[in-house]
Order: sequence, then structure tokens, then C-alpha cells
Amino acid sequence: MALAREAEPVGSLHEIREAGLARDDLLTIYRHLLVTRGVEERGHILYRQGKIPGSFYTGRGNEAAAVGVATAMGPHDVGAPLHRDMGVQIVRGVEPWRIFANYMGRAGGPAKGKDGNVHMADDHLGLIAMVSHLPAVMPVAVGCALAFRIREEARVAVTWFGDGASARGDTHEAMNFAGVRRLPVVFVCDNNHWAYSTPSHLEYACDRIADRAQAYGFEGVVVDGTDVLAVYREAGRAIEKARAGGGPTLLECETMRMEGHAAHDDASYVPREMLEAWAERDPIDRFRAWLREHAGLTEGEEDDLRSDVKRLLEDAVRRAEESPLPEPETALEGVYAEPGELDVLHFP
Amino acid sequence: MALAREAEPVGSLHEIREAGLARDDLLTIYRHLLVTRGVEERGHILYRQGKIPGSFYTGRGNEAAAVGVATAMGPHDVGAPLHRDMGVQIVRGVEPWRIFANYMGRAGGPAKGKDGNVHMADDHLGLIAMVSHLPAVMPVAVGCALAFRIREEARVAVTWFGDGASARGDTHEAMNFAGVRRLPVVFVCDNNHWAYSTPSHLEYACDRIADRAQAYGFEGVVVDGTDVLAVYREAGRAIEKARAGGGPTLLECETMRMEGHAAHDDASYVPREMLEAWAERDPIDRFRAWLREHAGLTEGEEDDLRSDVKRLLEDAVRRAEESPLPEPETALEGVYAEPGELDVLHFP
Amino acid sequence: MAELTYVQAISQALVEELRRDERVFVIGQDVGMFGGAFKVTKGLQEEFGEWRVIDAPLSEVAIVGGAIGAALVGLRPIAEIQFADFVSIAWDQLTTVAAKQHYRAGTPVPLVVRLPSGGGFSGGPFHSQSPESSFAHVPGLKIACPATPADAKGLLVSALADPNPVLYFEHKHLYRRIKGEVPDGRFAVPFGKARIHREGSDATVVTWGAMVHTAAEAAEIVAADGISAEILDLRTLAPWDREAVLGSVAKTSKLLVLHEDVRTGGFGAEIAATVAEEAFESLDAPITRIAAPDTPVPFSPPLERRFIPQVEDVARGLRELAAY
Amino acid sequence: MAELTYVQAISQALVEELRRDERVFVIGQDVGMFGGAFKVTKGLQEEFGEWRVIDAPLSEVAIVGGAIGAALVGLRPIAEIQFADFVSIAWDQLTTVAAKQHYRAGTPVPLVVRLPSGGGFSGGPFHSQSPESSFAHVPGLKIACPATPADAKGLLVSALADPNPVLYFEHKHLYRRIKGEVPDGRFAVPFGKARIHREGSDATVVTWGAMVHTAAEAAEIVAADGISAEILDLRTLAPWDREAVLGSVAKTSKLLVLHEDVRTGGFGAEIAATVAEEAFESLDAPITRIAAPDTPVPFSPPLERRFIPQVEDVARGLRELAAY
Ligand SMILES: Cc1ncc(C[n+]2csc(CCOP(=O)(O)OP(=O)(O)O)c2C)c(N)n1
Ligand SMILES: Cc1ncc(C[n+]2csc(CCOP(=O)(O)OP(=O)(O)O)c2C)c(N)n1
Ligand SMILES: [Mg+2]
Ligand SMILES: [Mg+2]
Repeated sequence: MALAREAEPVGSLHEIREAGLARDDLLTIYRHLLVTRGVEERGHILYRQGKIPGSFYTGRGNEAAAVGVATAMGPHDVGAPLHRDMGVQIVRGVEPWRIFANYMGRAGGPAKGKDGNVHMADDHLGLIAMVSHLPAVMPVAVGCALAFRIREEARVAVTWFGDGASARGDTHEAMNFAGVRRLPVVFVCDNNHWAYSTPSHLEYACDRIADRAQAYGFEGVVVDGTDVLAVYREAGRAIEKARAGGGPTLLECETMRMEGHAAHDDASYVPREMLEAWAERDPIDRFRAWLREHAGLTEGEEDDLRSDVKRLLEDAVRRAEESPLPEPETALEGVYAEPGELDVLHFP
Repeated sequence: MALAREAEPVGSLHEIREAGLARDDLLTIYRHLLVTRGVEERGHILYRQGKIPGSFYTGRGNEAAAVGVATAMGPHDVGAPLHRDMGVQIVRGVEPWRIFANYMGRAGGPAKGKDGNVHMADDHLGLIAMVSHLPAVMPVAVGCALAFRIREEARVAVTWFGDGASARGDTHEAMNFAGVRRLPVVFVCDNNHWAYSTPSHLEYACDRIADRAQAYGFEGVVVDGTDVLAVYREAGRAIEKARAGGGPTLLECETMRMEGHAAHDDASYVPREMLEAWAERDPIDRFRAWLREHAGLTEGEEDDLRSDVKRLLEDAVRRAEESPLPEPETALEGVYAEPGELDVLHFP
Repeated sequence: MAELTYVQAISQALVEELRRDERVFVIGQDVGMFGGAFKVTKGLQEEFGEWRVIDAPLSEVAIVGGAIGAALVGLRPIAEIQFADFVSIAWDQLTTVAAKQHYRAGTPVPLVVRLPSGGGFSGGPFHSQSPESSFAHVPGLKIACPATPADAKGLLVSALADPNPVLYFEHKHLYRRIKGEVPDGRFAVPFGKARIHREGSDATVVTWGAMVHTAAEAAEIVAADGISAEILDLRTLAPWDREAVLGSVAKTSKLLVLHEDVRTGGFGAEIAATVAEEAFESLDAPITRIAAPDTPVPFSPPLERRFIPQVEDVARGLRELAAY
Repeated sequence: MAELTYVQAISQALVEELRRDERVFVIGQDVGMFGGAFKVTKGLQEEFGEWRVIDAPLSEVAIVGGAIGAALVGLRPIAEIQFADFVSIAWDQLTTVAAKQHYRAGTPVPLVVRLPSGGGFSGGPFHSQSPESSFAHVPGLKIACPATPADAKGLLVSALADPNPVLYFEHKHLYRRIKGEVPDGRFAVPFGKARIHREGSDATVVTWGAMVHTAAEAAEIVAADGISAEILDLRTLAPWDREAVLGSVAKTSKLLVLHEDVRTGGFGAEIAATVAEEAFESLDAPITRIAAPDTPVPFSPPLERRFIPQVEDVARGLRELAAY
């Protein structure tokens, strides 16, 4: 039994204008998609060059889902993106050089070398740092929404989880509490069909993860996560509904994890045909084609954009490499906050 | 949207025969209901007399739900009943004197004074001791079902949780895993409308807790938990379905917590009318009336039964009081099992 | 100054802080109209409404995780876990998210979790535990364990002012057993400063929570034999007042560490190890640890008495130390 | 005898036990065809099928809780937690259900939980922790921390034969770095018996896991200065071999306790406290504890090196002890 609503694809430029996006916004989205993928591609190279310690994850295939949702967020909303959601960091304005610096464990990364990967956050950009324990930050994001409700602020929390993480009790406690109190929070499930090597049918037994929304008294929506505009529209609806006091939504973005779980994983357990079929739906190619067809994107514009992004990333890598490794003794700092730190406004 | 099936009440003796109960069985059920309530009523008196240390909980109003489900279980099935499910202990054959001894912290109780209340279990009767942390034994019961599946045994695990406990992540992880692997387990929710002082609308936001079964890919059923025969029939269906390889069922028994959360709680937060309305549906009165109408229960039979139960309980209290308090040094024993203990068959 | 019970002191701190600072809110099971399992929050929802005194579902993860989130964005949550035992469910939220947040991301988490702990009334294995030692091993958390009404209030005030996650263990068995003078109005008892509960010269007892009173009774008894015990109430385990402990041991040369939690790996081991490292030269006798045996907390009164350190046990320990 | 890596020894124990006893099964994330994150279970699902080598959902509570249930009714589950760090999620199942089950209900829980732990490869705060000390404080659990391939196999065999819940911490950084002779066929290394990794007379180092090798390198270095260090590998923390520690300290009169986990409240404190209590007279110097500082495990190489005790740190500690 299908319970969740299946979102329609986005059609014309007119429709998009109604959803609040001008042509410039569309180009910005495209740029964010390119930067998102570019950061991860460069990161992968740096990793293979031995410049990134530990492990390395990408969200290839998930760029549109991440960028689409983040684009729909307001400036004072908060988000708790995960390891496939680089696009959220980019849209919120985290500078690529700081992302590379974080990857490389440099002092200039948001985590100052104390944490790596995409485990980082600039709270002034409204981002909560992910923890590896999936999805332990979901109840935390619900707590942000609770605070917004208590203070009667028109702000929304957005929180992400995967098809695998959907099996964890934290998703349940978070969605249940949010449903009971009708809190302003949007739950985004990046359903990329795999949880490390584990396929969906070993993670859950309902048709759609979004069907579970009914278990918590709110709406579930399934959207094609490779269609950045459809994601944007549905995320926008959900976010504005939450902002208006309408309670949570569970938005399932259907995507595909186009690479291994992490750099060490060749994903040989994923059927080739599955990857090939999804490659046809590459979110960036799709949006590019859409822009050409509906928004008159020219070769010239594109070349400019691409070389711009290339420059940005090259500068970013250079700047990150210039950032020093942290001093060993800084390992001992910052376990506890000092009282004065409460005087600064966090998550403005 | 209603997702769970609402079970019909049970009608005639004929229907009951089809469900597998002869007249004698019906009298046994009646007896079990009387013993269940009797044990808790005596326990309450003992508590007020200061003979039971700590706190004291009863399942008044839930007797039919507990007895009905337990009656449908097979001898080699295992169950993980909770604090409102005394009826399960009784049906499985835990002797009342041992229950009193457990309440009183005597050496003769199943927990030998190490645990109290209804925290006890005779594993040879197929019962798993509850822990206070609700509902942490649910995933454990699912593990029993997993073992049955691995060994290809035709056995079923039955596990209980309350409307309050439905909010905990453990319910989710347990049901999700059971659904994914179609394990032979039946989830029984005693929905008695209150979780301590907290009403249902602050615990969950769906219509029926049984509606959540769809989130896990199996069937949800709501049954009137004051109708012992309807509970029996639905539990039997679910158990036999699980036994036959059909996977889990979530059975929600609608009942009412007719007393305070525990002996110290006067439940003044519960509307009087609600209690009065449910008092009309007292599960024992209902079944007695049914037996008189449909099974020709006579006054004589009833007097015999009642005096029999009275004697049983008086003996039980006496025997429990004769059981000594444990020796202080036994506090130090039994933290670890000895290797030889694995030679004994547990949960036969 | 008013004479208050331990539980009244906690309630008073709550109501005063809720009035003083609108960022403060309370969340937990049955904390609203019902006033909580121990009536600590009685009357608060009437005064502050259902969005400042929030009845949560039976969801320790949602309660603690939610409180962390609210703290991140600027509120001052006080989460109540109905019995400290149940915090095991939120272990991950506290140790993975709250404790590591500032180190990794630089954002403070001004969170207080109230944890009614301890035994002594046949609560059994799941309503009697003293889990503070487990958390004292986790960098990033602070831990308060008040023993008196004044400290109950003053440490709660400090906990709320602290920019870090604080676990505040209130001993259930003290709620209505202990009365004491509590200064009027707002005052803070600083973290990391031990309190000399009783001065003495022959041996130092380091302890906290309800055991402070057990130690005091024992000290009274052995005083009759001419043994003068100094009782140091740590008040907070993280941070803990090493200087005060080392100072007292320098004076008495003998140390007895006492706690209600089980012995192996309890926080008493840290205290004993620190003294063995840093005051090696000043010790005149082996360190004595008195703690619960390594078992769950048993239910039945004779077993529970065997489990929880008793006045006689401490008196015996002090006599043996004095005689060494 | 064959020369095996640490990870090969674990895999060998698994495959042999799965063959020997059909009650044994493996459950965890990605343990099936994929062979687990560290390939420890590679090939097992092919041989034993998907109901003896079970790919579980991303559900630590279901994995551990499920394994407890299966153990109760007579199976011998081996649950794999993908990284030991994630066991924080199953803390409640282990401490509330598994640890207390036998004490309360008398039913054994023959459960093994495999926990790839430890740091050294920039895993960061959530893929590098050594949580064994936290569990060593919980009565009812047993804890093994093998340091060599032979012990990795022999302790896993003992863990499976044990009627109690055993947490088996396998150090990730040893998987492919350490090779050693492993007796052929089935053999058990008993719990609670320490192993003398290196004999010596001037100071005792008590440690376990990867730190055994750090200590050995340090001992080698200080041997050049004429300092003879004895290294005791505890092998299991619960139970732990007090007699061996006390015996070695009686011989050397000096003790250095070393572990990779953070210092405050780590199991090293228990060892130090016990020795301070029971070998007070035989100590010729203060006990030295070397452990990680009280912080999360940092990611970046220079920070992680500052965090994890290094060979130089231990060598320095030994020199200072010897000079005392
Ligand atoms: C609680 C927890 N258990 C295990 C892991 C190890 N792990 C990292 S990612 C992953 C798979 C996650 O799958 P999913 O939620 O679908 O997210 P995806 O990586 O596919 O985006 C696993 C098992 C983890 N991070 N957290
Ligand atoms: C995890 C957990 N948190 C809190 C409690 C304290 N407590 C005991 S019973 C109860 C209410 C349980 O409600 P429900 O699940 O509906 O069961 P009922 O008692 O109504 O049968 C609470 C909050 C508990 N036992 N376990
Ligand atoms: Mg996935
Ligand atoms: Mg209820």
C-alpha cells in the first residue's frame, strides 16, 4: 500500500518561477552542483595522492538532493547534513578551501584537525556537525526545532538520514517526538539504495521509507532525488509548511550511491546494470539539459561557469595545502567550552 | 487513515470451538483471569501491610489481554511479558506463591530476592524476565525468534510493550529487524491509554499503534483487550501465522489501566468518566457474563472456582511468607554463570 | 537562610532559574502537571506553561538528543531522566554527541541532565544505580553529585550557568531525609571545589552524594574511640578537586575512598590511583576503598544492605586505617 | 604451528568454530558476502549460508539485543559491531539486559560481541576509541583484549565457550601489522591469566592490546640503558589477573600502567588503585600511569600522535621510574 505522496517532476521554467526561482537562481543552483561534485572529485584525487588521512566518502549521485533541499532552506534555518550531503555545505556557504583543509586535517579546517572528512560545521551558517553514529544527530535537530517552537521563531530544522540509518531507533524517537509536538522540522531521507554493502531489502520491509511518516502523524513524500528542481520544490513545500506551524514532513529523495561506500570500496557488490541505469540520470547532466532546454543556457555561459568553478577549486586546494597541520598540543584544547563562549550568538 | 485491521468481537460458543477451545478450556481461562486479579489484589494488600518492599504495580484491566495471548501460545513458545501482564505468568504456570515470594524479596521467589516486583522468569516455562528499561527486551525476544528461524524450529516468540514504550527506539529496531527477516514473532501492544501520567496523544501521533505495522512490512491488528476470547483468537492467528513462516504481526490490545501507575499513584490525572466507562467493560465481568450466556456457567461452578482460587492464594501467601529472606552473602553470588550451566537446556 | 529538604532545594533552584532566565526550560517524562516521579517539578507547568515544562514521550534518546539540540541553538534545557538508571538509553547521545561537540565543532552545549540516582529503598537493579563513575570517564562531560540541600541548589545553579553538558546526580535517598540551611536567593557553588564536611586529622574520607552522610555517621562513631576522620565531599567528579584531596592526605597521611557504586573501575579507583601517584611519599598506610561489591543492585532488603556500604563498614575501615 | 596475522587468527577461529558447533552464528553489518568492514568474516557466508552469517540492518540495538535473545535460547551468537565506537548505541542492551540477566534470572547468556577498536590511522573521534574500560566497570560482562595472533584465536575460543556475555576487543591497528605463531587446531587461552610478554626485573609494565607492542618497543630501547622492564599483557580486563600483577610488582617494586584509552577513570586507575591497596609495602616508587589525555580521539596525524601513547612516552616513563 502506497502511503506517501509521489512528487511530480518539474516541468517548465514558468512552473519554476512560481516556485520562487529566477533564472539567476537556477544558474546558482547549477554552480552549486558543479562545486559540490568538484570538491568531491578533487578530494578523491587528494586522497589517492595520500594527502588526506583516514578514509574518504563522496555523495556522487546525491548532489541534486542535497543542493535542492539546501536551496529551499531559509538563512536562519538549521541543517544537519550527512556524509552524502556535501551540497548542503556548499549552498550554505562553507568555503571549499576549508572543506579541503578539513579533509586534510589542517588547522584551517572548521574542525581544526580534531575531526576529519565532512565532519565539520560552521554554526554561523546554521550547520550542525555530523557524528559518525548514524543518525544520532536526528534527535538533536528535532531539539533545534523544539527550541524554535518554544521561542516561537519562524525557523525550521532540516535533518538527513540514509536508507540504512532508517533502521536505527534514533530515527523513530526523533520522528515520533516531532510528530507528537508538531515541531518545525523536515526529515530528509537520502535513499541511495545501499547502506555500505547492504541492499535496501535487508534494511527495511516497507515499500517506501516515506510511508513511515504516517506512523508519526505527518506527511511522507517521495521525490526523484536526481531532479534538483523537484527536490527544491518539495523541500520548499515541506519547509514552509513547517515554518507555518504545519508540523514535520518526511521527504524521501530517491537517488543512487554512484561510488563505493568510501574510497577503499570498489562496490563490486552493486550490479553494473544498476549503476548504468542510474548513470543515465546523472543529476548534473539532467539539470544541464533542462537548463539548455528551458532556460536557454548557452555554451558560453557554461564555459564561464566551469572555468570559474575550476579556478575556485584550484585556489581552494592551494589554500588548504598552505594551511598548516595543527600543533600537537592543540590536541589537548577545547574539550570544554569557556563561560564566555555563551555570550557569542551561535546558530544565529 | 486506518491501516490496521479491527478485529471483530467473539460471538458464539460455536465460533469459539472453531478457534480451538472446549468448554473446559473456557473454564480454565476464567480461572486464570481470577487468579491473575487475585494475585495482584493480594499483592496490593501485602504492600499496604508493609510486607512488600519497594513499589507495587498491577495490571488491573489488562487481565484478558494477557491471559488471552498467553493461552494462544504453544508450550515451546517464549514470551517476554511486562508489568501489566501477570496473566501471562499465571497461564504459563508460575506458581502464585513464588510470585508473592518475589514481591516480598524472599529466597523462594524466582529472582531469589535479587530482583522484585514481577521482574522474574522461569526459563523452563518459556518466560524472559522483564527489565525496567521499557521495552529493552523486545529486541531480545526478536533474537529468540531469530534463533527459532536459524534452527528451523516451529516456535514463536511473543513480546509486549505499552503505548508509552511505543515511543522508544527499541520498538523500532525490533520490529524493523523482525520485518526484514520475517521472523516468527508477535508484538503485543497493551495500549492502556496512559504511560504513567502521560496520555496517548503525548506519546504518539498516529491513529492506532497497530498502524505502524505497515512501516515494517507486516500486518497490524487492533483488538478489544477486554474481550479475552477475541484476544485469544487474534493472538492465535498471529502466532500460527508466525509459526507457519508468515512473519510477524503487531497486535494492539485496547485496554485501560484501571489503577494508578503504581501503588503510590492515585491517578488523579485520569478523568473519572474514563475510568467509569471502562469499568463497565471489566474483562472478568464480561467473560463471566459471556460464560453464563453462552457456556452455561452455573452459580455452583462459579462458587467452586472462586473458593478454589481463594484457597490457592491463601496457601500461596502463607508459603511465600514462610520462605526466608535471602542470606546477605547471597548478594554476591550469581553475577556470572558457570560453564556447567550451559549443559542444562534453557527455554526448552 | 531557610531550612529546606534536599528536594525542596532542587525545586527552588528550578523555579528561580525558570523565572530568572526565559531560556531555561524543563523536559522529561511526567514532569508537567504530575510534577515528576519525585515531585521535583511540582507546580512548574502551572506557572510556566507546557512549552517551558514539557512532558516528553517515553523516549530518553529524544529527550536528551532534543535537549542537546535546544542547547546548541541557545536555550538552557534541563532534561529529567526519570531514574538515573534509564540514562543508559541515552548513553550514545551523551558520550557521542554532547561530550564531543565542543572539541570537534567549537559550539558549546549548555545542557543539564537531572538524574535521580542511588539506592536504599529496595528499588532493585534498575531503580537504584549510581552511574556517575561511568560518565566521569568521558571527556567533555561535567558531573555534579550534591550531598546537602545547599549544594543541591548551588550546584544546580552552576550547572545551568555552565556552557558544557552537566550530569547532575541527585540522590533519591536524600530527597526527604536530609534538611539543611540554604541561603536565600541565587547563589552558585563552583564546580571542582570539594567541601570539608567534617574536619579531622587521622584519616581522610573522600566521598560524595549520600555516602557523605554514611561517612559522617561512621566518623561520629569512631570519634568515640579517639579517631579523628576528615570527610571531604567532592561535590563534583568532573572536574574533581585533586588539590583538596592531596592536601587533606598530606595532613592525615591516610585515605579511605568511599562510594555507593560498584568497586571495580568506579571513580574511587581514579582517586586512589591519583593519590598513589602524587602523594606516594605522604601515605602512611595502604589506601582503603569501600564501595559496593561488583554485582547489580539487589532488591531484597538484606541483600541491598549487603550491597550499599553501611556505616559499620566505614567505621571498620577507619579503625583499620587508624590502627595501621 | 602456522604464522598468521592477527586478523587471520580471528578469521580462523571463526571458521573453525562455525564448523565445529552448529549453534555458532555470526551477525553484523556487512558481514556476509562483503566479509565485514575489515574482511574478518570474508568467505564465511559462502560456506555457512545466510542464516549462520547474517547481514543485519544498521541497527546496533537489534544486533546486540537479537544476539542476547538467541543466546538465551541456546545458540552461540557472535555479534560484530562494525567499529567498537558504535557499541555506545547498544550500551543499554549490554549493561541492562545482558550483564544483569544471570544475576536476576539465572539464565546464562553465552554471547560474544566482536569490537574492532583502537586508533592509529586517523579514524577520528568515532572510529578510534578503546571503550573497554567503560565496560570493565559493569559487573556481569567479561572483557578480552588480545594483543597477539595466538591470543586473538585462543581468547575468541574461550569467549565462545564462556556462558557469559563477552566483549572481545580486537585492535584494528594490529589486524595486518602483527604476525605470530598460532598453534594449529582448536585451543583456548583462559580468561583472567596474564601473559608475560617480556621478562624483566626493574619495573613492571601492565598493559593490553596494541599497547603491548608499544611497551615492547620501549622496553627494547631502555634495555640499552640497562633498564630491564617486565611487560605483563593482561589479555582480559574482566576478569583481570591481580595475582600476576601483584606478583610482578613484588619482584620489580615499580609499576607502570599503560593504556590507549583516556586516563581519567580508565581501567589503569583500577590496576593502580589495587596495587596501591595491596602491594603498598612493596612499592619503591609512585605508580606511573601512561594513557591518552582526557580528550576525544583527534583525527589529524600530529594530534592523534599526541593522543595515543607513543614508544618515547613509555620509554621516558620507564627511565623515570628506574631513576626514582
Ligand atoms: C550507528 C552506525 N553503525 C554503523 C556505521 C558504519 N557505517 C557508516 S555508513 C554505513 C552505511 C550507511 O547507510 P545509509 O544510512 O544508507 O547511508 P549511505 O552511506 O548509503 O548514504 C555504515 C553501516 C555507522 N556510521 N553508524
Ligand atoms: C526507558 C524507560 N523510561 C522510563 C521508565 C519509567 N516508567 C515506568 S512505567 C512508565 C510508563 C510506561 O507506559 P506504557 O509503556 O504505556 O506502559 P504501562 O505502564 O502503561 O502499561 C514509565 C515512564 C521506564 N520504565 N523505562
Ligand atoms: Mg544508503
Ligand atoms: Mg500504557
